[in-house]
Amino acid sequence: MATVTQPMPGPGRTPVKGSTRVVRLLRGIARPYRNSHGVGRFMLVTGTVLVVLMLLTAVFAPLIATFGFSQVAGADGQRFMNHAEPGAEHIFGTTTQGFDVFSRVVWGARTAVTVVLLALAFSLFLGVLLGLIAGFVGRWVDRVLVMVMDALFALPALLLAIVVAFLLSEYVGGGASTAALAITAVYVPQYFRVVRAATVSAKEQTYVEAARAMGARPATIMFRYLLTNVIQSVPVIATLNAADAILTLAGLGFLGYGIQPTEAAEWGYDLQRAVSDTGAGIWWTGLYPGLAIVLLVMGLTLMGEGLNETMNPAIRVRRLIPISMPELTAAQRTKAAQVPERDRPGQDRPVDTGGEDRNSREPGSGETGKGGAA
Amino acid sequence: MRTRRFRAAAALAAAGALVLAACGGDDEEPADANGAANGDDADVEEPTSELPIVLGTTDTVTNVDPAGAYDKPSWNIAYNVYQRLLAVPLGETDPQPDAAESCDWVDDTTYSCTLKSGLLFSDGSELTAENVVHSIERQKAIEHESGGWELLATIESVEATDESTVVFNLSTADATLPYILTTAAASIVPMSYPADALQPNDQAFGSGPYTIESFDVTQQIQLGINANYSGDRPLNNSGVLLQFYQQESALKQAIEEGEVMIAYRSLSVTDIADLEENGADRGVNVVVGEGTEINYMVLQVSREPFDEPAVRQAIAQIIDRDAIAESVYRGTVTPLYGPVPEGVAGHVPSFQEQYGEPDVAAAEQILADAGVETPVSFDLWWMPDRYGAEIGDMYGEIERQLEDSGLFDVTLEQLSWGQYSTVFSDGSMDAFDLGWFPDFPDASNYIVPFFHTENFLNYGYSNDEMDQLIEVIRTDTDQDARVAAIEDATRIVAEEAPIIQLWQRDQIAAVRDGVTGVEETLDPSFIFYYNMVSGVEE
Amino acid sequence: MSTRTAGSLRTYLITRVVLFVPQVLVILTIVFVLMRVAPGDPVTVALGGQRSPEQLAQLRAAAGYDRSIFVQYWEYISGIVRFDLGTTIVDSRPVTQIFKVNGGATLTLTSSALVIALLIGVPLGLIAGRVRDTGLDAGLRVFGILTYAAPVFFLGLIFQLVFARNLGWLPSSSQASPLVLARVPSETNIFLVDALLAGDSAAFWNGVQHLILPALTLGLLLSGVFMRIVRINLIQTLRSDYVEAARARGVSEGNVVIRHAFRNALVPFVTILGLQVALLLGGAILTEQTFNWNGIGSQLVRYLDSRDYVAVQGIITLVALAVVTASLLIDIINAIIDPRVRY
Amino acid sequence: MTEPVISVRDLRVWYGSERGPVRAVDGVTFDLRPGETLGLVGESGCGKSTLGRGVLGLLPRGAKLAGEVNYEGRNLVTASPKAIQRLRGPDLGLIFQEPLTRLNPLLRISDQFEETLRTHEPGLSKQDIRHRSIEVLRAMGIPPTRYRAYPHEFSGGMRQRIMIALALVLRPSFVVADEPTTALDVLVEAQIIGILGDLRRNFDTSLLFITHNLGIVAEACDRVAVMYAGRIVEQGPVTEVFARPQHPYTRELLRSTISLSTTGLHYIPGAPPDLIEPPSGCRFHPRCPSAMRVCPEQFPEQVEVGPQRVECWLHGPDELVPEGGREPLVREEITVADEA
Repeated sequence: MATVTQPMPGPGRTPVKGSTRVVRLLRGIARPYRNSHGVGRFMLVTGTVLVVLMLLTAVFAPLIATFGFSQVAGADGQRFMNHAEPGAEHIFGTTTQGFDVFSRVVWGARTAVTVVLLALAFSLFLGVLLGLIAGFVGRWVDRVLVMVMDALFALPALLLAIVVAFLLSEYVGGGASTAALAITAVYVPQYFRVVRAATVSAKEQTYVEAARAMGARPATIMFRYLLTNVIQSVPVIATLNAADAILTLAGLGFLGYGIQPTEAAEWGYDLQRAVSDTGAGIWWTGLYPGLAIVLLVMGLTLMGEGLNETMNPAIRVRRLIPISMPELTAAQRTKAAQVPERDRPGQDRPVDTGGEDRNSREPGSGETGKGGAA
Repeated sequence: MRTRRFRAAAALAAAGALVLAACGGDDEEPADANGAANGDDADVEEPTSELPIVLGTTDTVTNVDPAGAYDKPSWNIAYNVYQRLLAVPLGETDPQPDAAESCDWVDDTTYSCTLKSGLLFSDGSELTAENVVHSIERQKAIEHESGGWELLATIESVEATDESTVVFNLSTADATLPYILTTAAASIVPMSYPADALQPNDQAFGSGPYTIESFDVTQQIQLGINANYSGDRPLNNSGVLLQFYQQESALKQAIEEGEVMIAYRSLSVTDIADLEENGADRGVNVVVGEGTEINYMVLQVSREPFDEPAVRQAIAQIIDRDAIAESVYRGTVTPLYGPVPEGVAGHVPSFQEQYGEPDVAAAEQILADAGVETPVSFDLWWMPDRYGAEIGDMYGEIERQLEDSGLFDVTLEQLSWGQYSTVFSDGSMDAFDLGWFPDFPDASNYIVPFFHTENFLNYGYSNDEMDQLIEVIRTDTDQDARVAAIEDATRIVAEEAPIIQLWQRDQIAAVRDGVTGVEETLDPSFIFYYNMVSGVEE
Repeated sequence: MSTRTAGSLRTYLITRVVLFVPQVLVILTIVFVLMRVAPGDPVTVALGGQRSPEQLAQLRAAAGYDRSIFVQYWEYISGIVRFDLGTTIVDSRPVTQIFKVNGGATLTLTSSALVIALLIGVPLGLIAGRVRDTGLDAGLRVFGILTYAAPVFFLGLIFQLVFARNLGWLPSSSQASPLVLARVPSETNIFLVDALLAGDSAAFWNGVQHLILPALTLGLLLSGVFMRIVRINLIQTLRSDYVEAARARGVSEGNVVIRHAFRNALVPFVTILGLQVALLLGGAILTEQTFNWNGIGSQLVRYLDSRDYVAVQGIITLVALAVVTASLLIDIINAIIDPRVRY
Repeated sequence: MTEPVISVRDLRVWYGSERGPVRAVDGVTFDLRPGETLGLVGESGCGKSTLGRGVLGLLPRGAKLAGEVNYEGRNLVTASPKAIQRLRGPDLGLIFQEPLTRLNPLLRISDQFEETLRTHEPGLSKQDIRHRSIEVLRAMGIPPTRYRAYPHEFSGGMRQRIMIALALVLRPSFVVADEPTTALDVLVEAQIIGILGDLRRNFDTSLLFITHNLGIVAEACDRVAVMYAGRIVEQGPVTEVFARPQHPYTRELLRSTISLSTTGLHYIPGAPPDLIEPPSGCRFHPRCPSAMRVCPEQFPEQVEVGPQRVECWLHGPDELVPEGGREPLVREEITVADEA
C-alpha cells in the first residue's frame, strides 16, 4: 500500500565514474538535510553548525588562537599576569598559570577533535573487525566475543575509561593517543553489536544464497550488503558516541587521568584547575572551557538526534505537505441523478484531518516497518 | 561511654550553645580527668567551655599503628595519640624528654632512657619499659610495607633492664638516634598490640593526649580526650574532628561555610591568595608557620651531560627561584638556596653565596671555560600527581628559563608517581624532580640521604670529603661540631651542584575567627599538636 | 491455562538467573585481565621507590604475586565467592570494608539522583513525546540535551557557585556538617538512615540539605537521558497498532494517551533502565569528586591516585557486580510488570 | 428499499508527499443498507484500506478528506473529531487486518472490554460489563474462563475473534472489516467469515468487507465494489459482477484468481499505477487489454450496465466518445518502462 514507488538501485545501472561518485557522496551527505524538517531539521542544522564551527576552530587553531596553549609571556617577553581579567589583550582572561584562556579553549578544541576522531577510528576498526569475525565465524568465537562485549558494555563507561587510561599511562604516558585508546575501550562494543548483527543477517539473506548458487562470490555480495547496512546506522551512532566521548575525555581530564597539561590544552583539565578559581570569584577560567564542552557535546547530540530522526524509520516523522485539492471534474463526480437527496454543491470542501489523529504512520498501517528502539 | 561523651560535646557545638573558650589552660589537668570512673553522670560533668575542634584536610591517613605508617598525616595522628620517649618541643630544635624522664648516651652505640613513672594508656594499663621494647621490636618484626621501620635500622636491640629503664644497642654510632626516637616510628604502643600484625585503626589507643573515638579515613576521624593522659602538653579543647576532603577547593568552601574551623593541608595557591585577600570578610584567616618541606631537582651525575660539573653549575647559575616562587607559586613557597631549609639549624643559603643573582652571561662563561658545547640537551622528568598541580607549571617555567638562555635544550617528560618511584633511582633519567618532608627537624635529614656515596637516589654522586663530613654529622654527639659539618657540606653541595634545591614551603593553615593556637603548632617539626588549638567560632 | 503465565515467568526467571553466573564470570575475568596487563605487580607499583628490591620481592611473595597467573586468577575468583577481595595496600582495609563504609554514601547519592531523574525525565519525556514537533517539544528536547551535554563537574561547579557560595542557601560539600556527622552513630553507614534511627531530625535535615546539590547535579544529567528514551518510546507507542485500535473503538484521546501510550511506553524504558545503572555509577564518580562525597567513586579515585591496584581491582569488581545484579533485578521487575516476557 | 445506513459520496482522501499529493482515494461513491455486506476488492495499493479508514475518519495527520460520508443525517467528513470519536464504537466499528498487534499487550482482555464499554456507556455496572463482554466473547467462541487473560496468551485466530468481539460488544450498525482474515489460516478464516455472517443476520449490521480474496467475497458478500487506483471502477451484486464482469479490470482480476479449474497462472501485466501522477483518462488504460484511443484522453463516465455500475469507455455513453475513439490504443513498450 506504499504509494511512492522509487526506482530501486540495482545492478543494471551504469557504472559510476569518479566524479559521479563524489557527487553521490555529497548527495548522500546532503540527503538527511534535505529530508529533514521541523524540529528534526532545526536540531540537525543547529548541531551541524556547532560541530562545523568547532571543527574549523580545531583545524585553524594556530591561526585563531592568539597565543600558544602553554605560553605565559607575550612576544615582547613580558609575562602575562596570573588570573588577568578578560580584557583587550586576553579576551577570556588568563589562568592561574598565566595561560591565555581563549587560546587554551581554542587549542582544546583541537585536542578534543583529535582524540575523538582517533577514538572513533580505533573503535570503528576494532568493532568492525571483531563484529565481522564474530558474525562470520560464529560458534564459540561468536559466543565468547558477544559475552566479552556485553560485559564491557555493562561496566560504567567512565570507570572503564579511567582504568584503561590509568593502566596505559603507566606504559606510554598521558598523551592524546592514551586518552583515545581509553575512550576506544568504551565504544568498541557498540560498533561490534551493529556489525555483528548486520553480518549475521547478511549471512541469512536469501540472495546471498542465491548468489552462491549462481557461482558469484558471496563475500562480495555480503560485503556490499554489510556496507549499506552498517553505513546507515554508523553516522547516528558515531555522532552520539562522539558527544559521549567528549564528555568522557573531559571527565578523564577532570580526574587527572587524561591528557597531561604539558602535552596539550584539554578542557576537562582546565576545568579542574579552575575549580579553585571559581571559589575565589575568578569565573573566566572555568566558564569558557565548560561552555566549550557544552557547545560541542550539544552540537554533536543535536546532530545525532537530528540524523536519527531522519534516518531511523521507527521514529521518522513524515513531513506534512500542504495539499491543494481541486474540485472534482464533472466526469469524476458522481452524477446528480444517481445521488440521493443530500448532495449539494460545496459539500465536498476538503477537510484537513489531523487535529485529533496524530498517528503519523502511513496509510494501511500494517506495512510500515517497525523499527527497534533508537 | 567515650563515644557518648564526645557526641554530647559535638551536639553542643552544633546546636550553637556557644561559650567562647577561655583559651590558655596551661598545664591544667583535663576537667574530667577522673570522669571515666564516674560513669553515668559524665554527661552532666562535661566541660562546656571546650568544644571539639573541627579540622578539615585533604590528607590521606593510612594507619594509626606506628608499625604501619610512614606518612605525615598518619604520623600526625600518632603524635597526638601516642607518647614517644623524646619529643622536640614546639619552637625548639632539640629533642627533650616526653615519656622519658631522661635519656643519655652510655657510649657511642648504647643509649639509655629512664621512663617517667605513672604513665597510663587510655585503657588504664601502665606504660613501662616493656612497652618501649615491644614497640620497637614489633616495628622491626612486622616490616610493614607502609611502615617506617627503616628509620630504626641502626637499633640492633632494645632491652628493658628494669621496669622504667630501656637500653638501645646500636649497630653503629648514630648521633641522630634521639631524633629518631622523636618520630612517630618510635611511638610507644600498648602490650596488647600484636607483635606480628597491625592493630586495627579503630582499636588503636595510646598514652598520648587523645584517643580514637571513631575512625573512617574516608570521611571523619574523631579524637576524644585521653582521661589518663598525664604528660606535659596542655589540653585546650575537648576533642578533635578530622574531616577529610578530596579536593582542595572543597576544603576551602568548607572553611568559608564554617563547616570546619581549621583547614590544614592543603589549600591551592589560588585558594590561599583568595583567603589572604578576602578571607577576613568570611571570617577566615590564613596562618603561616615555618615549614620545612622542600622540592629539588636531581641531576644524573653519573653520566653525560651532568658528569661535567660546569653543566650543573651553569644550571644553578641560570635558575631564577624568585620567578618560580612568585609567578608559579605566588609567594606560597620560599626560594631555597641550599640543601637545609631555613628554620633548621645548619641552614646556609649556599647557592646564593656561590652564584648570586641568576646570570645567563656567567653561566655562558662557566660553560665556555669548561669547553662545553652548547646548547646542552637533556630530559627533565617530573610527576604530576605527587606534590601538587603547580609542579607542572614550575617545570614549564624552568624549561623556559633554561631554553631562553640559549644554553640548554630541555625536553620535559612526565611519569605518574607509581612508575616514577620505581625508576628514578635506576639512573635512566637525565634530571628529575623530587620533594622531601623531613622525618625529624634535624639538618642531617637533609644531607645524609642525599649526598653520601650510598644515597637513596643512586645518582652517582660521590665525594670523599662529603662522606667524611657525613660521618661527623651522623656520629658526633657534639651538636656544634655537627652543625659546622653540616654547613661545610652545604657549601660543597652548592659548589658541585649535584642537586639543585628549588623551594621550601611554609605550612599554611586557614582558621576561622576565634580559633587560636594554630600558629604555635606550625613549627619546623611538622607536627600539628591538636591540643594546642582552642576556640569556637562565634 | 492460567498457570501458563506463572510457569513461563518462573522459567524465565530461572533462565535469567542461570545466565547471570557466566555473565558475572566473564566480567570478573575481564577485570582480572585488565588489572594484570598493568605494568608491574600491585606491590611494586604502590611501594616502588620506597623499598629496596629485596624487600619488594619479599612483599610480593607475601602477597602472592610471584605465583602463576592461573593460581592468582583462581585465588581472585574463589576470593570473590567467599566475599573476600583482599586488603588494600596503602591503608590495609579489607576491600569489602570500603563498600560497607562508603557504599551507603554512593547508594544515597545514586538513588536520590535516580528519583530526581525519574521525576523530571519521565514526565517531560511523556509531554515532549505527546506534543512532538511543536515548540514545546523542541524546548524540552534542548533542555534534555543541555543537561546531558553539561559535564557533571561543570554543572556541579555552577550549582556550588550559585547556591552555596553566592546565595548561601545550601552547603556545597560532604554528606553532612562534620559535627553532625560526628554525633550520629553509624549503624547502617547510610547517613540519612542513621540520623532517623538516632531520632535526630536536625541531623536528618542537615543531611538532606547536603544531599540536594549533588543529587540534583547527577539527577539532571540522567533526566535528560531518561527524557530522550521516554519520548522516543512514547512516539513509537503512539503509532502502534493497538493505539490505533483503541481510537477505532472510540476510546477518548486522554485515555488513549494515558492508559495505552504512556503505560506501554514505560515498559521498554524499565528495560533500558538497567543499562542506565552504569551511567549512573559513572556519573557518581564525578559527582562524588565534585561534592566531596565520600562514596565508592571518590574512594576509587583515591586508591587510583595512590596506585593501590588491590583496592582498584576490588572496587571495579564490586561495581561490575553491582551493575550486573542491578540489571538482573530490573529484568526480573520487567518480567513481572510485562506479561509478555517469556522464553 | 430501506434507507442506506451509510452513504458515501465523492469521497477523496489525499496524502501529502515530497512529489505531490498521493490520491489514495479519489472520488468514491457507494451506499450500504442495513444488514448488507459490501465487498471491496482490488490490488494492494489501490486505496482500499484508506477508504475504509477514511469513512471512519481515522486518518493520519496531514491527510485531506473531501466529499461526504453520510451517517444518520450527518456528514462525518465535516463533523467534529469529538463527535466522530463518540460514534466510533457504538455506531461505527473497525476490524483490523493484523490481530496480533492490535490488542494492548499490557491490559487484560477484561480491561480492554471495560474500557470500551465504559467509554460509551458510562452508567454500566461492573457486573453488566462483565456479563455483556462474556456474552459476546462466548458468541465468538472464547470461553469465559479466559476473560481475565492477557492478549499474548491467545492464538492469532482467537485474538482476531477477541478484536471482533471488542468491535461488536457495542453493536455498531456499520462495521469496516479490513482484511480481517488475511493473517489467519484457512480454518480460522472460515470461522471468522461465519461469525461475520451471523452478525449480519442477527443484528442487521452493515459490513464493508475489504479483502483481496475474491473467494471470500463470493461467499460472504451481497455486493462487491472493485477498486482501482483510488476509484471504484465497478460495483454491483456479487453474483452479477462475478458472472458478468463489465470492466476489463474486474475481468482480469477474476482471471488472476486461482481456482480448481485454473490451468495456468494469469496476472495483470504492469504494476498498480502511481497515485501521485495517475495515468490520464481511465487510470487502467496502460494495463488494459481492450484499451481504446479515448481511454487515455478522457475520464470515463459512470454508466449503469444491468445491476452494475461501471466506469469504462467500453460501456461509455457513445455520444461522449470522440471521433475514432473506439480504435484500439497503440502503445509503446509501456509495461517494460513500468517495470524498470
